[in-house]
Amino acid sequence: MNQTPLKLNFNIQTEAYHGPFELVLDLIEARKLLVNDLALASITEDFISHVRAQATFPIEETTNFIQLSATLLLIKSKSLIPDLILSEEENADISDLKRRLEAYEKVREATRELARIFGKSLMLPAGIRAPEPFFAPSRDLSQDTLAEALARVIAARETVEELPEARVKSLVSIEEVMDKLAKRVQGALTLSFKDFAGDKGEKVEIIVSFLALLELMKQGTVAAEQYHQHGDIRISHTASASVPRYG
Amino acid sequence: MLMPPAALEALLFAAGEPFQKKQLSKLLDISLEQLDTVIGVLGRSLKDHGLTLIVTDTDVELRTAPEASDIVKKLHEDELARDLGKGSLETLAVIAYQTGGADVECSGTSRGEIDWVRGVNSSASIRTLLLRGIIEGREDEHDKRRVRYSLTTEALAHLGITRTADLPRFDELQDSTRAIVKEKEITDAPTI
Amino acid sequence: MLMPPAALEALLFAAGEPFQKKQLSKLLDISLEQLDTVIGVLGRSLKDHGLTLIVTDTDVELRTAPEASDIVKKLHEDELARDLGKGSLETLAVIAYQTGGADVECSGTSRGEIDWVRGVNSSASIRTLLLRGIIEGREDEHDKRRVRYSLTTEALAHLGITRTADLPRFDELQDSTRAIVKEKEITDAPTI
Repeated sequence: MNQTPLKLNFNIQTEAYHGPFELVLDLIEARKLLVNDLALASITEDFISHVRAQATFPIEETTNFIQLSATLLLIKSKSLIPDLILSEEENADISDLKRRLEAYEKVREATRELARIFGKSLMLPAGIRAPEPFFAPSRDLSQDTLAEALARVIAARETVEELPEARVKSLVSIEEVMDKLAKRVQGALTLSFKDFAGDKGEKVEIIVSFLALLELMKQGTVAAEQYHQHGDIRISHTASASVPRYG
Repeated sequence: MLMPPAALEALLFAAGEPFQKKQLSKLLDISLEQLDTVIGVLGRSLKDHGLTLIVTDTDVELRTAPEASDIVKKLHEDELARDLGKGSLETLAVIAYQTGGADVECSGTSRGEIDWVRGVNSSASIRTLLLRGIIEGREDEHDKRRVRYSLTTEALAHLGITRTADLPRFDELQDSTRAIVKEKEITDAPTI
Repeated sequence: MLMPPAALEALLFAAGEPFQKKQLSKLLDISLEQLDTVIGVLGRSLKDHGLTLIVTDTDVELRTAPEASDIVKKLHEDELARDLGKGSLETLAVIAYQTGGADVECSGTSRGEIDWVRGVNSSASIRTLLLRGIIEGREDEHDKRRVRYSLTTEALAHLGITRTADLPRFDELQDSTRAIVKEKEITDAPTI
């Protein structure tokens, strides 16, 4: 992903830009999966590594990515520990995310359709005949209406440019999100530990390595591996018993 | 005397830009329903001609037919359509596939709805589309502070189609998107 | 494929002014004799339509049909009697304040600058202002393809001023406008 920091808000999207939903869908499609809890859980690590590798997101976009990471981590945790009780708000976040991803899938298809036809068959308007100039002013044309009109335009621009600021408040670091989740998962794990006896022992192992993974990512070691966007998953829950390579 | 479809054709040609249906019905002294019929008749009579009608919810415009694209491009080579960036195209798709249809209570798409489905801030893309005259914003009827965006005749002219219903896979891609957005309005969930 | 009469119609429509037959035969890749046949076919197909062909020895032009003259006249009267409205006033204001003042270095405002300041496409408004003789366009000295617009002397007289610098809050509003235009120069880069 080729992401350069840009000075101004309205320049964020370069051609190579990938939004958070796009990244999720790309990762899911690369695994030939459908959008569901399982698929979302399986791409969580990759998604987070990706976000961590991007040190230069514009601040507002970072918020979007981190919030999405948090929701993915919730889904992942829930898939590992079914006993983990999610709050109403967390459940709402998860179902909202799934609905949005479904909608976004359609938008992506619609975009491909439009890209296919946009600009291909131009339909031109009637040519402008050189006007025979004769002066026809109007009642609403005066010095004051002109000054008002321009002041209105300038004021409208200012409100547009102020808007994005309000959203940045919710900014948290991905480390905080992971910390919080690690504590929740550990808590749930202790509570329901007896459920994991016997044949479920394998699952405990998975969860433990998931926690280790969270820890590693926090320290930045995994992110240092620099994943290729469509590349192999080096850490998935089937392989997670082995510690990821780094160094 | 000139028949209404011919009068409509003359007016649209003389105006040389999108014409509001409301204003047309006044000038031609017919109701909006009658106007729709007249638009239909003129549209059909333009079959095999080099011109075509582009019709949106609010406007009608006479333009060269999509089949004439190659030949008229020779006239205006310098001002040919620049491609849209990915973000703008995606934003256009959200607006295009949610607009139109007979049963929409509120026509157009708000910025919040676009952001919701794209997962990113769309103000830059909306700005580009506005600057290029591909979308236009109108005040929401229910909430004056909110602006709803819809396609202009210019957008359809770039897509080579005469109405939004002719968008590729319109029913399939539109219905589902709309159903999802409706749901969203009910729950009105927070961002991401 | 488009039949030659339809292609001819599209070309004449998009040109908006008399078209040389010589040039047309080249564009359509047919002989002058063939062109005359094609013109005949198109002329007959326009019967009962609102448009008609005007043919001289050297030129062809697409025009509104003579039977439509009453309704087209009504349209123009309507257009001229109407208030300018929000969009055209804003466009005019940008031109008035951005142009002129102490440093005469900047003569006129380009369409791109108006679009940028307003955040929407201003072609329709510029067209209205031109048709009403309120602004006039002049070729940019540095870039021949670009047109710069300024107020006509009639418009200044109507406003009761001799130069735009006499407009209310001129310095303040000009500074803000020019600052916005500067922003454009900085960000005038890739399509979004």
